[in-house]
Amino acid sequence: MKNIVVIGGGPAGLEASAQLHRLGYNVILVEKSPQLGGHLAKWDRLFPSGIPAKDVLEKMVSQINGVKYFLEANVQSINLLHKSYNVILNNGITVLADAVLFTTGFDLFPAQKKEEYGYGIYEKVITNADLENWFKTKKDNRVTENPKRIGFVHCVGSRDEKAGNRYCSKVCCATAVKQACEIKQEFPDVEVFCFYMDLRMFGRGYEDMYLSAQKDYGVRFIRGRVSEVAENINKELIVKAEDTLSGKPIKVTLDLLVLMSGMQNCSEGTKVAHQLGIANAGNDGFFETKDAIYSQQHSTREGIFFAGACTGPKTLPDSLSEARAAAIEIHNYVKGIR
Amino acid sequence: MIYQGKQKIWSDYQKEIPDDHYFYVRSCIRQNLFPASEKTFLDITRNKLGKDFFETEHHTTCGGIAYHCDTIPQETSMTIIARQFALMQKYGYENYVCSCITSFGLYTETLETWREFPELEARIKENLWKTCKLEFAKPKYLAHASDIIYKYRNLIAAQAKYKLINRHTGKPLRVVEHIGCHYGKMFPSKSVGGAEYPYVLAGMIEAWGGEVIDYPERRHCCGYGFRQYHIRSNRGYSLANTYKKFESMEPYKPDMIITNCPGCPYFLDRWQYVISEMEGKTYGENGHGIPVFTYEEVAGLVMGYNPWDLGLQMHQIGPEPVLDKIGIPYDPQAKYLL
Amino acid sequence: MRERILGGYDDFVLPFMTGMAFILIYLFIGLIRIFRHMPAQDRTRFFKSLLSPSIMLKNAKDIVNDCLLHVKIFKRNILLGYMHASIALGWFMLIVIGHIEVALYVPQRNGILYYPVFFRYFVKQEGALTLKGSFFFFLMDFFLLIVLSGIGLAIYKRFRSRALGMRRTTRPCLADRIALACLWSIFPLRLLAESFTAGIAGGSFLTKPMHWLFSNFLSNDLHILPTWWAYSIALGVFFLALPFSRYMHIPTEAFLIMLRNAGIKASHPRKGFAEAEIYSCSSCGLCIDACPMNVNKRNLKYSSVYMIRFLRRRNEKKTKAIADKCLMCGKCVAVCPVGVESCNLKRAHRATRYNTLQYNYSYLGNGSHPAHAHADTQDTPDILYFAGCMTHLTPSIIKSMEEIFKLSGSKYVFADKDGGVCCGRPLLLAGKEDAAREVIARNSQLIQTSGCSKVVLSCPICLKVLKEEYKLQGIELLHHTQFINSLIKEGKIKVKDGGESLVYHNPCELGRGCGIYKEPQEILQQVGELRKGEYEGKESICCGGSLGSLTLSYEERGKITQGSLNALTGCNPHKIITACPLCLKTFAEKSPVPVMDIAQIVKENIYTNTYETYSL
Amino acid sequence: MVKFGFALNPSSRIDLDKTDREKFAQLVELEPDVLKCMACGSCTASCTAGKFTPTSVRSAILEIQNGRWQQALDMLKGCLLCGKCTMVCPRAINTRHLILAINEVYQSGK
Repeated sequence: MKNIVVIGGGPAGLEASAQLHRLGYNVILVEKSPQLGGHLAKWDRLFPSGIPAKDVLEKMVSQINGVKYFLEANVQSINLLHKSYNVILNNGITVLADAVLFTTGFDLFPAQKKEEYGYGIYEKVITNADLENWFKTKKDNRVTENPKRIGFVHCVGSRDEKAGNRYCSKVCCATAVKQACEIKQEFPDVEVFCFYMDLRMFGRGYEDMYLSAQKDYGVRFIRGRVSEVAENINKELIVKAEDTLSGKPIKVTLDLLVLMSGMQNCSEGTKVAHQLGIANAGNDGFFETKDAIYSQQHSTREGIFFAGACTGPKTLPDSLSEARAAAIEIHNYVKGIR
Repeated sequence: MIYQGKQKIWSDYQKEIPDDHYFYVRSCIRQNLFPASEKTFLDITRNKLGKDFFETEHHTTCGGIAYHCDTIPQETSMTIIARQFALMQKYGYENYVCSCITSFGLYTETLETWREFPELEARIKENLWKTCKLEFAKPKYLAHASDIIYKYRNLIAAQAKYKLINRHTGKPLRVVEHIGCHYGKMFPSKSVGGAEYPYVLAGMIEAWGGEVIDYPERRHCCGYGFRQYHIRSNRGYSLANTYKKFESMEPYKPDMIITNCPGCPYFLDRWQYVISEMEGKTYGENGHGIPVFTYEEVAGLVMGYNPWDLGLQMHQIGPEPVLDKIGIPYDPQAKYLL
Repeated sequence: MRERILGGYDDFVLPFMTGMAFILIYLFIGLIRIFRHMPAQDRTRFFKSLLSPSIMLKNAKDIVNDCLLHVKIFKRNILLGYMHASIALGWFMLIVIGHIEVALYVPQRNGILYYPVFFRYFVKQEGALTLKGSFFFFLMDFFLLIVLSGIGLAIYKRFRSRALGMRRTTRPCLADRIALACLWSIFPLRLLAESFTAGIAGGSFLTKPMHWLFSNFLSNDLHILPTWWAYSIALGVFFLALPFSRYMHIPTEAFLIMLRNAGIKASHPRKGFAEAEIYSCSSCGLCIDACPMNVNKRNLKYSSVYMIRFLRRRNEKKTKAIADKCLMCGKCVAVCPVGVESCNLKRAHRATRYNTLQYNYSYLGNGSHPAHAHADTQDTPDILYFAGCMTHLTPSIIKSMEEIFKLSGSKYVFADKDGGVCCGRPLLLAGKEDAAREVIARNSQLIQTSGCSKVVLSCPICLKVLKEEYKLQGIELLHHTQFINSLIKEGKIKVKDGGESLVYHNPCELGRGCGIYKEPQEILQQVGELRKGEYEGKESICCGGSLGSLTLSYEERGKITQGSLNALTGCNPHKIITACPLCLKTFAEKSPVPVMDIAQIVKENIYTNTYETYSL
Repeated sequence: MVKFGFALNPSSRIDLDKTDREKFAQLVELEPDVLKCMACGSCTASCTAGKFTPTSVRSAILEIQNGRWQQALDMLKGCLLCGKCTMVCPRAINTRHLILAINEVYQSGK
């Protein structure tokens, strides 16, 4: 039986493992954290229709029966032996893999790097992930009862050369609009402001979500990036931006500011990729695929495959499609089908 | 405000400051506006702390004001600067320290520009040779005088006679720190603590017993802005900026303001008078303004210098309330006796 | 025939007299109110009209046609027409003949209000039946029968309105129900009373046999007085309920006709002329079926009849909602049997709210205007082409018109080539009358000083306001359908049959608005096979794009458009042809078949060179 | 008072804390379409009056949202209600009624 190592137990890793297992391979799934699901496990609901993340994850996990997976496991070393890869995990397990699939996903941009937004300094500044966690658990001292005004800053750590990420993280606009609506559901009287540069509502149903945020929830969209955040004596946040549509500086006092942290390539995954010399051929930090259109699942090395956000920001359905595509590509590779 | 968050950022922006042997250059305008500050700096560093700070009467302006007023081109100011560096080299120094923030900004800008465009540096070399028959070497280390006082803050605290503590209440004085724009905003990595939450003055205040106030418009310019002030018809704009800062700090009821720039203490001090004339509004106690100091003046005060020797009688806003709070004795009769 | 009751009085007349006195006083006060609230010039105009024989003749004709014969309703549905005409004419004749009888037989009772009404009670037949007597007996019974047949139909209609050509009708209010009950019972009661009295007062083919029938099992004389009481009460209550019911139109309609014929229009949504209109509305509900908004059933409550009902009840909130929602397509006005110009009421109502909103059109006089390009020179073209704002969103119309001008050799100047200025009609429709006047004044001057003798317009919205409000001296105003038609007739352009089947959508502003129906038909018959849509001519329905409505949402408009398209495409045409840029743009979004302006289809089917002309 | 020859410059900054939410709510009730604008500018581009004046529904909506209703009213003064903006609006905003409603709610400091 052929061995396939899948690195990363997020949605792409789970889906690819399930598919490969069904194709008859011996799949070894390596996950660094104590639970499966990656970022999905920390999310509450999913855009555009608000499906609970839990339902999606449960469905995925239920599909991987028979897959060997190791939690809290890291790839300690990986190197080529003849035509297969010798993968040594930190828990002492060694696998001779016929193919390796990177589904290492993404790290959220560390919002404290945008110092001017004061994440970690001002009490009422949180990130999209923090807000999701609050939606899930309703536990976060920073989210207080009856807020008057709440702001969302799009593109935090995206489209920002100074932050090191010039690219668009793709999902934050839709996430911001989703969260803006959800926060209105929680606090109907709150005034919600979204500070955006462009609204990238590219997917099916996203534009409707945007319209609904305006029409049904009265969310105010301000075209302009927040330039700085300060705290006043009442611990409220004073946010400055330009309303670029009127060409005027704008100021608003908020009770909560949510930073839409973007995606950057997973640092753990990058370390492993370094050993293979396939990390970061592109200047955006994401793994370089064999080509940009036709061979999205192939790395530049034989037998190493990619799926999901490790090759650039992706939505959940994108990642799942890639996972399925990767499973087929690996199958073809192992069977010698060209 | 989460103090640990700021500490994290401060730890990211620590610059190495050599301990001794500096070539010191003065500011053009400080000698008129706050004449004892530079004298105090040299007295503290040389005589109280026993350090080597050399200065020569042959140094000139850096050309910063003219450069920022668009009256001389960049090459001219760079050539002036090259001459200063030549003087430093001539007297056998490698560490360069300037009293002025505009100079510090311009020196940094020049060195960074030369690093990016070596051909420009070569041309300046040529210019300097043609004009002055001088050759220069770039300083090994560039500091602002406030970096030096920051470096020695604990040495000063060890010799201090007074603390920034209100002796009537026993509580720390509430101190607003104002950093000159050109200190860290252009090149955050060249500053102590970065551009967003600079630590250079905050460190002094903490070391000397005061409490730093972080108010919403802390980052804002003092209002000088070179041509905004120099042209009378623009002065309303200069004033409006200062006004905005005071409106923002008002609720915090600060006891004093410390600055590290030639222009800032002047404008924060004198514009308070103008605002009180125009708007009938004052921001200090009992209808007075908030006293404004340079960091050298404050260092001198805590070390027990006679306030009038520090030139505090030159301030528009009388320093007496602060002296009373700290408990520094002074002879009111001697204030204007030189 | 001679008086039976000495003194000519009985207590049972009291209910009738009370009602009668009430209604007469009410009407008198109402009349004073209407005159008082009317602008002075309208009042003068009305009194002057009473001196004009031609207007008086028209008044008489209209009153007979509308109030008695109900010709308009006959045209819509014969049964419905008969129902109205039988009751109105029959009742009227009963009153007239009653008076004649009084004058002939008991002239000493002339002028007593109740006497003709209860004539049969007060007189008795003496001696043999004369020919004259039997003639009147017959007439009375005949008209009573006519009325009763009408009442019968009315009762039938209450349960099956569809049989009388009405799909939807209004819900009657309490006063309506009371008045209706009275109305239904008045004539059967009269029949009963007269039948019971027929033994004494005589009767004819209806009352005599009834008398005979009753005498078999009832002692008729005992029932005489109670039935006359009941008859009188029914009449009295009817009159008392009248001002609060829809039947108020019976006394007011004739007055409205006279006001209208005098040329008066509503200048206030509730007072003066409007009040006459409001009370003349019979709440028949014909406008409900007519309203194009009602493709969406939710909108039934926005029909004109409800607007008038809420105006009458002074319900400001609901009136406002209806006034702002209306498309102003004018179809309700076209079908209204009373001729209530409800669109004007809505406009007047909008004016009470929007006329005071600020505006500043000082910019309109700025800059040179293409209309004046030739004004000083000898070669001033005859024709000023005014495309209109909306036409600039449908450049195909402009291109076609330019081509037609060129091919027909017409010299013209394009007034709003670079965008131009609005005609002012949208402002008028929104009730911003003062603002509209300013725009109209500025535009009028522009057109007047251009030196052109003809203005050709592509937008019927502009045409209507130019015709009605601009007062352009010696300048002929033509819609491009009229212009093209004249070109064809004069042989300046020749068109061919393109072989396609076409259906014509009649734009509201062109048809009902400007009365232009014939020309588009004539043109289209020459360029293709013209088929009939579901609604033709005056009955055509709005495309949904109308500028008239202020509050109708896009979704609601979409349903109207769809309904209108369904009605047009029932005949399976290749193309829908219209003659208004707004209709064109509105239809084009949703139509399953291509939609074109009439100018486009003409341009497509024009002979462009002589060779082609001769080759056929 | 001392004559300085200059005066405090007024701020051009928009303070969203000071917008009148109640009035805006009134406007939303009269014409909820005001919420639907996505600032594409089609209305401004096609505006008949806009050729001569700064009339712009898009900008007026923005000014209202920013609490600067006087500017919005000024901007709409030249409007002829011709309805072209309604025809071209991709979000199907009832611009004509919106303009009337803005005037109704905000005019004469009501």
